[in-house]
Amino acid sequence: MTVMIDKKTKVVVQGITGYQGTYHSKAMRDFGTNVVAGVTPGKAGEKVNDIPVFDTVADAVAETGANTSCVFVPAPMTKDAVMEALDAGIATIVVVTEHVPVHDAIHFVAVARSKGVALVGPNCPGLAAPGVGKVGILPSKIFMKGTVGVVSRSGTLTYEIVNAMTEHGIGQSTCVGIGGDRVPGTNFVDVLTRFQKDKDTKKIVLVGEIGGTAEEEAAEFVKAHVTKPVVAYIAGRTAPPGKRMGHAGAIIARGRGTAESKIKALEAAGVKVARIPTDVPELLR
Amino acid sequence: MTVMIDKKTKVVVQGITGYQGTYHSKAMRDFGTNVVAGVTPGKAGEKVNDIPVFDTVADAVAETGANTSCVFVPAPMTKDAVMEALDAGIATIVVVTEHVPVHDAIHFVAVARSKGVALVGPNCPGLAAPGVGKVGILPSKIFMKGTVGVVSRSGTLTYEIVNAMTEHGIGQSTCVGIGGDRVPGTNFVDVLTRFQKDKDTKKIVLVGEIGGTAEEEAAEFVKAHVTKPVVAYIAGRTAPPGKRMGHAGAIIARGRGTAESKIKALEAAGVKVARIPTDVPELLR
Amino acid sequence: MKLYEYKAKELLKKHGIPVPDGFVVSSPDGVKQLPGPVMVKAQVLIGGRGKAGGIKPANTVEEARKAASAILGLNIRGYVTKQVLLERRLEVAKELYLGITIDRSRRGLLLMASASGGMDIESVPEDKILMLSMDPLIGYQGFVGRRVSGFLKLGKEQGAQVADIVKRLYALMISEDAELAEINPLVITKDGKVVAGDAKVTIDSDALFRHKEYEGLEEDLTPLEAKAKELDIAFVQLDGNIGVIANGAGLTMATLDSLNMFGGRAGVFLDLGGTDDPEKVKSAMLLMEEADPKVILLNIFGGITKCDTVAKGVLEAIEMRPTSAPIVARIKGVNEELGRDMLKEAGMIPASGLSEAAEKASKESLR
Amino acid sequence: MKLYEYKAKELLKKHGIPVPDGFVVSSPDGVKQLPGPVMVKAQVLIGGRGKAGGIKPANTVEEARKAASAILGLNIRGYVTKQVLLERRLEVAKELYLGITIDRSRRGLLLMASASGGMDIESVPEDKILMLSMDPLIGYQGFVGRRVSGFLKLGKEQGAQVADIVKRLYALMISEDAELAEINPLVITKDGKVVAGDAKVTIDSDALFRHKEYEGLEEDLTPLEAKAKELDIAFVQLDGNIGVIANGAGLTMATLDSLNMFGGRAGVFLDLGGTDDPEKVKSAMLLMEEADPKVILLNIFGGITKCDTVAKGVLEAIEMRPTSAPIVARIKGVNEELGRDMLKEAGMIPASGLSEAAEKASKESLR
Repeated sequence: MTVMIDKKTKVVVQGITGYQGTYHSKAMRDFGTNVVAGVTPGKAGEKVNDIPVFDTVADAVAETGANTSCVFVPAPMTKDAVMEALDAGIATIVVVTEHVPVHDAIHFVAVARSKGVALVGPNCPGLAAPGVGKVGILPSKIFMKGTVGVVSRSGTLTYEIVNAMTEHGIGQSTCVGIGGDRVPGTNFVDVLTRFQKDKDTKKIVLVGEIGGTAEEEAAEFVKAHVTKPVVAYIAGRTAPPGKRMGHAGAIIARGRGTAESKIKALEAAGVKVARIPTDVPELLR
Repeated sequence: MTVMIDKKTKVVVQGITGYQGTYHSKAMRDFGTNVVAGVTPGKAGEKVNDIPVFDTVADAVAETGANTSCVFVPAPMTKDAVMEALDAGIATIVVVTEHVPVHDAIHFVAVARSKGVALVGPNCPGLAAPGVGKVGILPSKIFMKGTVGVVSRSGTLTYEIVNAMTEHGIGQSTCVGIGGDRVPGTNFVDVLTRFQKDKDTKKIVLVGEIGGTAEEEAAEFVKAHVTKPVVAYIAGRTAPPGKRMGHAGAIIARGRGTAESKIKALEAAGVKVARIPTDVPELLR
Repeated sequence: MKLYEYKAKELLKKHGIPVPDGFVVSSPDGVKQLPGPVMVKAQVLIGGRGKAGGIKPANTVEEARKAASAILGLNIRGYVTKQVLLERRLEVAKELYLGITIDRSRRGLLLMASASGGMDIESVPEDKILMLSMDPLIGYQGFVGRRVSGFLKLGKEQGAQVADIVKRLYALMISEDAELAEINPLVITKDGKVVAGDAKVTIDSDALFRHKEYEGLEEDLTPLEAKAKELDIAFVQLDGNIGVIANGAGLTMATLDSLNMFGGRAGVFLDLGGTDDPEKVKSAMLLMEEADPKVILLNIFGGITKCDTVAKGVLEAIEMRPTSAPIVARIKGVNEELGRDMLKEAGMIPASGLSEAAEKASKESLR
Repeated sequence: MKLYEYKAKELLKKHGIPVPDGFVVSSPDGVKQLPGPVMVKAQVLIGGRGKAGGIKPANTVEEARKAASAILGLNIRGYVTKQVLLERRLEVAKELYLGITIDRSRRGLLLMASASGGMDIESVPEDKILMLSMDPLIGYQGFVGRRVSGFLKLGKEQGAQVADIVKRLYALMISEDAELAEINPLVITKDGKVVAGDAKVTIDSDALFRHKEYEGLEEDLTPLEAKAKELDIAFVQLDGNIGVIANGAGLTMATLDSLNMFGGRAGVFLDLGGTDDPEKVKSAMLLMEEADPKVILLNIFGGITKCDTVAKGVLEAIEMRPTSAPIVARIKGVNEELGRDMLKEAGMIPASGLSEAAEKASKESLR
């Protein structure tokens, strides 16, 4: 079993005729993903990597039965694209696009959640399940089939850690890069819930960073609901404190949000926390 | 078992200090309903029929555990009131208020549905389960405990039919007046779904009227999913055709919406259709 | 509240949707100058103006005055034309249909579009009409416009114009509290512009409290209709001879159905809405007596008011404006017997059930 | 993008939130006339202006010019004051706090209010601050304002004013694409008016494409910061001596953490974002050489680009602007060995893993 992706996943790539869309639709397919359609308004009838292109997601769904979307369209059009996918009944949406206006994200994340649609991102590398497929831009070659579920707020740092795991012979069940934006469609708790249920995930790696309180909330959730071993790494232990956002940030944070606070919370929940990324494989043994 | 109301129902009356709120909060309680709170902004600390009044629904929920709201506030404030109830985590909302702007209704009905909240109305008499309680303005004395579920788009016509049933010794499990507005929070199909599941409902009465296609949709649903006997009455068999709304109405209707179309659809689904309301009790035998 | 074409087009224009240049006059003298060749169009709230002679072309001020003169005062299916719209004539290349209305089934808005616009839209087969149910939580997004222009098989330029019009029409629906906004035909002109040829907009009368700008807008009502409207009573003129007063649309229609069973036919009906407010019942009785039916049937299912109080109101109304018509009265609710006795004593024909009341009223009407 | 106080107040005013009368000048001569007794306030994007002497009262034009003259040019925690806001002095009866920001945990907006506004808001206990998570599907509704004014225990009149301000601040957040809108203090004046005493507004820089009105708004940036911003590279000045270039915030921070493990300290870091675009790597190298660190550590985890292409860019940068600093380079991805060999050949110190790279760079920096 895998998380958010399985052998029934049929991917439509929104923005397939762009550079990223073209490159990654092929990379996804090469990783074993069933990429059935692309969408670019005005380009219906064309083909990209032999994948048929449609004008609208509704057309793509009607013709190919696509149930998962990977969104590569530029930030100003991302809200439109995500809403189009939601309207067309897509069940899982991965939004790779970065620099999406936060109010757009708030809106489409709320609608996705209200419909029970799994939305990952925006500004995320997506998800990969070795041996099953991937939706997004995670580099294929770092993965190895296994039983560790990886969830990360970070992009390249995820690659670093997955790569280190693979080099040490520790494979992954599913890796979910939830992205570092302030309003993530899927957060740590959402993925931890799925990993806890997933029979093929035996251990969990959580990669966080300073800022916000998502890791503290994840720690609470682990304490209450997760029985599988969890290893974490929190980036930014030695980073300088960022410039503050008015008083509001301080009012919300109340001392949370720092690496110390996150590490303390995770350790209190029984999570082993690595000092540097390359310690993760060792802690998984 | 009953539908949308049970012994755990705790009602907060929004607009309790108005004429209707004051009258019906007492009538509900006299019918056996657990009315725990009222809300009128600026009147916190007062009491109406010994029921404590709060400024906000959030306060009422925090203090009394209210889980159901009955909304009597004037139409211009109804959207605000319903949203407040939704925000406060109320699970069932009955909106009695009539003349609610249709775009307001569209908005709050959509939000309620997205949250899985049962919203009945607007412009509805509410629901009553003899022996359990009522939420709304249905006249108490027409009811009698029994096993027939009644669902109706009409107000006083519902009373007429329930009254006729009771006079003939046929009692009701739950009666849901869904209201005649164009955008109902709960429609025939929603209630039929519940009646079909409800163990204490043995037969179903459906009261419809001309206009729209809700009865045709109900007929389709009955055909596909309802195994219990259904008796219907459709008001307006002899009513004149209404003035048309541009071409749009005709495009949507395409011949549906008339009494003939509705009766035909219902009969095709195995529903017995009464010619006049007073025939309903006989058809239930 | 239905808006006249010229008013609807003012709204379109306000929301940035192209409409032909034009102006409205209520007298031929109002025509001073034309924006080019025009159509002179009767402003009435009913379809079929063209066939009734309510639309005429004109090329000069003189022709326009002549046309206006012919159309002003014209009775079109019962509606007298009081104003005409003079509007620059469009060079029509293609007529589309575009409309947004309330989607009862999906509880949102329904967008409709067709490449076969114009007068025959109602008979266009279903597969030639795009019907998009718009999710209220999603609202208008660019993809909606793209789906419309894609369905209409428009080129890039007209496609973009139509998508923009869809966006604006949606904004109009929401911000003006419209329950219908329809452009038929939506004209593609010979020079490639997309322009609203005709427009129907209906404003939700329940939302008028937040649209003071519509206050005092003229409506075509008979004196009785106007009075009923003021009292918030639904008034409908039919062709029988029994005047029906009931409370609630469903109950009113059920009363008509029951009359029909016994051979009676309603001539006018007044629906008080869900209320049994004695004052409103009284007003309805007074109004009904003005309509002068052969028989009056009063069918009130009382909720929270006492029947004797309602009966008292009825008696007061009869006292104020005596009527020769027999009155069959059925009032259901608290203190039922008391109310019935009061009415009986005043010479009315009481009934306890709906069937009984319908039967008695029908019998009286056929006398 | 943070806005200066005067700009933030312009926005509040645009949305109908009361602000004191005032104007902004960049020279004492700009002061011609006062709207009454004023406060002269330094316009800098940093807190603690008052304590730094950046806020002074004035009653006459002469006093105001004197104050402006003292404040203009003032260096407040590293920021030089270029403009002052002269603003009518408020007669303060009470100071409230009101703010809306992004609610990461609940994925919507968070509304905060307190009756204990002013400079010490951060130390106000949690139960004295109302924190309302606003459901995006519900948005602002009247009950939100009522909950705020109820929590603040305001009377009817001020309660209504505050509720209205909450409504308008919410509208500002949405329509201006703000990620923070904060009024602290929100002043209740002695004559019962509610006025924004100070305001902080931050515009979401990702939304600037639809807010052309903010184009060219001045920002306080060092030349290197400005260049980095133009290249869409995150630039942060620290106090160590190793210059770090990495791609992705997490990886950059992990690189700092790893350096720290081996005793190294970063002096400046450049984060390219999630990309390994060779052009961007090259630009970052050029920028880094301008910052002149003792050691440069390049840590790129490649996604879709080839390592040799990235290495080529690095070599070009060094050729364009030679540096004496040792360069530790770790590039991970396709054609890894090829890239490593190219860099090694050019005299750089290659590393294959993050730890190895961090260890080598730290060692060089401590030499």
